[in-house]
Amino acid sequence: MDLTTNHFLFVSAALFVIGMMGVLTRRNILIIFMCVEMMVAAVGITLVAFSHETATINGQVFFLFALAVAAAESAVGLAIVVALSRQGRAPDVEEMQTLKN
Amino acid sequence: MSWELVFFAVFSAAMLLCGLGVVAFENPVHSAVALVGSFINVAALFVMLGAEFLGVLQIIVYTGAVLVLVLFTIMLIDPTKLPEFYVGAPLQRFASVVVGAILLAEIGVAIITRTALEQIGPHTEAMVQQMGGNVQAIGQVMLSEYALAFEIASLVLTVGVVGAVVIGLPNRMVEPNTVTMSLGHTRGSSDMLAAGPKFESPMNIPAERYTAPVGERTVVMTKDPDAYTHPGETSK
Amino acid sequence: MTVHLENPDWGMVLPQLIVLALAIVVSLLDAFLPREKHFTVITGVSLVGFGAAIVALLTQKGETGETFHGLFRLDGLSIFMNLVILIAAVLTVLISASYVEYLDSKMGTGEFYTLVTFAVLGAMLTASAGDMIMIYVGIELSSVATYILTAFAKRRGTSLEGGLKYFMLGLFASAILLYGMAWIYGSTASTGLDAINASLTATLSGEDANAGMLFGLLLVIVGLGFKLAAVPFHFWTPDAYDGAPTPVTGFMSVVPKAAAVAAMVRMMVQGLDALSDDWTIVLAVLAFVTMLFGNVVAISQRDVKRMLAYSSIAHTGYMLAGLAAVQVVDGVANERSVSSVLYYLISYAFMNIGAFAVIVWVQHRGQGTGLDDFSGLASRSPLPALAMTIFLVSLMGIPPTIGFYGKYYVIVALLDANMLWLAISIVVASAISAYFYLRVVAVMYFQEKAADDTDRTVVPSTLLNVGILVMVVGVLALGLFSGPIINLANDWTNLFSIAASAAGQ
Amino acid sequence: MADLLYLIPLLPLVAFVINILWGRSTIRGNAHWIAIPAAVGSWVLSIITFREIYTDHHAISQRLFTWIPAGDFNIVVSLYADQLTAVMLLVVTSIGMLVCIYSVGYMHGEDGYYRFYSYIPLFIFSMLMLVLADNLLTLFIFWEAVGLCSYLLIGYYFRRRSAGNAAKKAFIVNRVGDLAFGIGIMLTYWTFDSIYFHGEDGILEKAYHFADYGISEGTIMAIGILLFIGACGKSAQFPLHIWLPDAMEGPTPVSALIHAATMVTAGIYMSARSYTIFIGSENAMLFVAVIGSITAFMAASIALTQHDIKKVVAYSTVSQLGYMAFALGTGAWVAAIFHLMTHAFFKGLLFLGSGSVIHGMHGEQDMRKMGGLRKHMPITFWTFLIGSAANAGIFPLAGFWSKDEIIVGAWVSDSHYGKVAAIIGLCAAFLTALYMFRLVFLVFFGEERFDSHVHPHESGPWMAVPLVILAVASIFVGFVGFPPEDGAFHEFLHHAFEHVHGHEVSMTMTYTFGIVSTVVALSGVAVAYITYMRKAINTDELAERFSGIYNFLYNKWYVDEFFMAAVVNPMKDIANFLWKVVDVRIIDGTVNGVGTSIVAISARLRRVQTGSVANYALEIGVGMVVLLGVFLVAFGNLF
Repeated sequence: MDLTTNHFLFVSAALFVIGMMGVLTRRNILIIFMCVEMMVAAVGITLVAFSHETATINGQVFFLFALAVAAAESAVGLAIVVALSRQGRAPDVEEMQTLKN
Repeated sequence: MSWELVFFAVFSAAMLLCGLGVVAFENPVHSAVALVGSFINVAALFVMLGAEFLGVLQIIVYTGAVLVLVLFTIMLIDPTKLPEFYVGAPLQRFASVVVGAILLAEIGVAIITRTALEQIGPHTEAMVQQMGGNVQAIGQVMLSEYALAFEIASLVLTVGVVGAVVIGLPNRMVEPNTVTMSLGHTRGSSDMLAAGPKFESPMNIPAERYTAPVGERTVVMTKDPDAYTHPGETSK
Repeated sequence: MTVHLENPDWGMVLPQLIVLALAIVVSLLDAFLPREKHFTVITGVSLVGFGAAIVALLTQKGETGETFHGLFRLDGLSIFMNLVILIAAVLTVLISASYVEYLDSKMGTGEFYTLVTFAVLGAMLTASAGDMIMIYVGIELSSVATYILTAFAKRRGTSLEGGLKYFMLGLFASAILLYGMAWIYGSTASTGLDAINASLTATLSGEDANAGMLFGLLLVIVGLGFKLAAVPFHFWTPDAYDGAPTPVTGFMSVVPKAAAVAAMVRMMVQGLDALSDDWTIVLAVLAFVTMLFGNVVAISQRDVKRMLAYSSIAHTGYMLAGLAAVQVVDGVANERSVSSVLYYLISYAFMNIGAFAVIVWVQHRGQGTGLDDFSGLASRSPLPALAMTIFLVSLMGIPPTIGFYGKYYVIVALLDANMLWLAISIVVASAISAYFYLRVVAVMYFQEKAADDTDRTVVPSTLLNVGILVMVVGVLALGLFSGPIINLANDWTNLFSIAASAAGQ
Repeated sequence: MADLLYLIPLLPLVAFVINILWGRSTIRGNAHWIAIPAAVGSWVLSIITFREIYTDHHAISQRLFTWIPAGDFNIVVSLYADQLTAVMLLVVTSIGMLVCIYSVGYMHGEDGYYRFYSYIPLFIFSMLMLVLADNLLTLFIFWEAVGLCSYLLIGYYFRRRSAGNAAKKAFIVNRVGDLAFGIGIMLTYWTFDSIYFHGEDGILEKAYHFADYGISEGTIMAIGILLFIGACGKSAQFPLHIWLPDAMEGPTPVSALIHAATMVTAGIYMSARSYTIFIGSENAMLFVAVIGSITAFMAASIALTQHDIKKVVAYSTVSQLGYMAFALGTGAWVAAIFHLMTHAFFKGLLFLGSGSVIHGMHGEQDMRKMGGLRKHMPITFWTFLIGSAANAGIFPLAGFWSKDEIIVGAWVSDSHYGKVAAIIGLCAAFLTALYMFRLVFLVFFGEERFDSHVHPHESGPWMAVPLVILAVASIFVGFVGFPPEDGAFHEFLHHAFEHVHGHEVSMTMTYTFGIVSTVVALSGVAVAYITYMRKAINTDELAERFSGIYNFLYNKWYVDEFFMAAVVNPMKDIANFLWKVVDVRIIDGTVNGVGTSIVAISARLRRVQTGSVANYALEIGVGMVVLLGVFLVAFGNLF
């Protein structure tokens, strides 16, 4: 059995789903950020695998940009957590339920 | 069974296990460390796929910068205020697992039935070697073909910084003698909630309003105690 | 191996450059100008900057071309989209100036406009994108700025909460979008939209799409559907709209949505038109669900701002319906479909920002956003009540307002595409929507307010009044003079000509 | 000038917008300072336009914008002014301007003064757009708009119950006509594939050569009759005239402008505008002529018995509109428009004059309580006398020329009915002179029958000046039609009716009819003099002896009662049935059921929005998974 692109794609899918389940089940905002980063990394594996398969470099460049954007987003997310803690509130998604219906 | 496959199996198993750890660990610090482990293995997979530069970057950017930032933030938070482990409803957890499984199956179907495109691009391994390696190849493409996207990515980072400043810094705009004004943003709109706020405001200020001349920049306050979530700035 | 560094055609990106310069100037002014001059100077500079960008844009009318190695495109679609976005930006500046300065915990004017300008820039770049990477980066630039704007009144708990929800779900959806794009890249070995199209056409050559392509397509629809607020990916919308400062709500109901529509058109019509048999049905189904859900749930809302949030979901449905009417056959698309969506966007910009502007006006009088705060408005201040009535009637889609023409063109496009069922459901959805729009009108005109709860003029709102007037005129006049606008929108078809001419060379 | 055509309607529109927006709050009593300059401006521009068309002999058209550019059915909004339009422009703006000026005095101090001066410019705008329209659809839209203005202005004193009822009646009766008109427009589009009047593919050309396009004469007849029924509603032709006398509930200047000079002539204008359709079908022409002559005679006979001064003038208007209609029906197109123009001036004068009388009498409208006003209000008396003489067709005033021409035109027309119509016209002319001078003698001569506390007074300059101007116009405006059949007016207007082949009228015939109608008119005056000045005939006794006829006339030929019995009551019964059984039980039940269930669904569905981010993410995930599953299975080549 040879190592094919599909192996990488499966692994990437598994990591993506694990990350997604983290987003769906955890309460801690920070953990949710981490899980989203994990999803992005999973997409990275897919991109790089396709890049390898098709012998084009665009996929790697794409992931580079995704990385940069994710870094910017994490800065914003952490700032939100800090702002919450300044108000004496926990970084808990379940507490954020005043806006509803 | 080639060595490649063995390495692949080891790296991906470690990666997935660490990923599960991120989701499963109760202590956020443990989760963060597990994420580091997961990302290192992701980087290894990148290297296996011939993307050395991205492998390095993954470690530097994520494990080096972002995760340290995350850890800092975790440390900042009062540990007594860390939230419970999982979301409350068991149904939610159950449904999440089901959704995840179905999604995995769907992706699997897509992977199996897809048509692979074999080596159609210009950046074959030989070509990349000729250019001087992966880093050179990415650099050339990124700064010529994708120059505009590169610039925009820098703008995204700028906005991220501005946003972090705006949201993270204390309220530098507010002069000490100012009265905060809120405009009756309702908490949700259900009829039950319209009667009053769901959770108590830190300072139990009754709904009241004052008017003051605008020129002196002391403004009005109104009926919504929701505005006073930040004690210390609301008193005159 | 030589590096291809071409000198880009800077003239094509002139409007975007102006907006970028504006962002830099505003942030510098914020840093170095004395605090008390912020309001006048920064607002003035923003208006001038956006105005200059509009002028620069209008000089490009009718031109086509691409630069930056095909990353940036100038065609009818980009021109119209950029126009809508810039108009929405100007209207946002008009309605938010006094709000930001005086209300809702007093936000920082300079930072606010910096973020607005960046969000506008991101949307504009998305509209002009010729590459998936550009679409991703542009839409993220616009989104990140909008997340922050939503949480801008951070001392108000609901604002932070709305921002956080929007942000977290936005990250989730971005990951999905990225995954979809990765799959499209994997199926075509390219990220450029024209190249994707060429590759798909070559691979498929009449056969059905394979699961990999469909997978990417569907994930992209999910990701962009989130940004558009299409049901069932809309969940952030009501909460974020409700929590955000009201001018931001008006802004984010138009600009990021316009960016998402542009991305959708770029991805679907330009990039994936070989798969149009598949995605027209997906979009039609989403449109159907979206318009019905939005309108039905809006009925039970007691808060006008939140009601408008649900109504904006419904309007997403109408736009998607227009997009679903594209039937690309042999490279010739149903011309009216995208034109109708473009026209709908411009009408939506005027009427929706207008409705939020009246809410802002009411908030300037020390009132809230609930239905009760609007009761008796007509007897106290007849002109804002009249303006609100006009905006709501337009949102309902009743002639002679611009909203009617928007729906009319969408329905005509659908009839052209033999999608009678969707056209009928638009009519039914509009009928349902009358219920809650008219309730606001009824409350304004026929209910009396409790005597002790009188209005107070607490802050000056000249610019806001001007903005409302402009939008009322726009809502009433642009419908009657829809001819030139629809002609401009019809130029979108020249986006195909660039690829054709490139292939011919 | 061609570029400025749009300014003519725009000025009143601007005045309307300003007055309606700021009238109540800031402008209030100064509203006329907005309206009058706008009206004067339109008038000046109309004169310039008229001059240009007069010298260049060709129509002006100005394309404004494409209204709905959707596929084959694209409507271009453009203004079109030919000779016919130019005449109408002059009439509308002149009377409109004078009424604006007059109303400053008449409406002074009324509640909702600004409202009056908003609606009047709105009406002028709509009417101008109506005459400038180059297609049937635009015409129809503004046709409705003038109807709306009329409705608003009839109901101006909305606190008075009768005013509200009259407004409703006008609206409903007009609806009947509009229904036919609407069907006519659709049939026109269906037949000619166009709604534009002019041009190669326009209605006028196609209708004239209808046989070449394979259109049957029956279709042309149907279109013509439908359009004319629409005209009947607006122009108060029998039997749809019943709303016009009731419309006198509105302020008198409104009656002068809308219900005498301009709006009611819209039907005549529209028929003249689409004249080739009528030319194409003899039966349609006959229909028009019969209706017109019946109206002319009937209204004149009713006017004899009325006591309300405004009602008399109103029936006189109906009668004169009947003249115009049978002129159309007998092919005397130019004569109809000529009479339309002269009538606008002298009937405007009569209404404004009676308004002046009513104003001077503090709101009294019953002629039996007037008398001897000649001494108290000399200007009103003299101008009113001129107007009455013009209406009666006394040589050489305006009415004489146009009315004489209509009768001659009917006499020489091809249709057999023409001679009958001419004789009916002469009879009606006699009656006209009789009732007009009955009015004059009762109001201005004889003993003073009003109460002692009423002190009649002459109106102020705001009201007097328009009266004098209109009186002068009523004397001289007829001379544009001199010599008969060949005057400057005909020379000008026949360009608008290029497909009409006129009849040679010998000079002898012209003189004969001139003399005959003068004699008829004078005898009418004489009878009135004998009866009401000399009291040689006791009217009460006469009424008693011929009580059958008298009651028939006094009750307006029982047309209202007929409608009541034949249409309204059965409709009410049916409506009651529909309401109580079909509507309440079946439809309401269904609609309410749907409504409540939607509200219930809404209340359920909103609970999806739980407020929890985790739930939202899960819901998005479920949506994604379902979407993927369904479409991968449906479209993917998996199996």
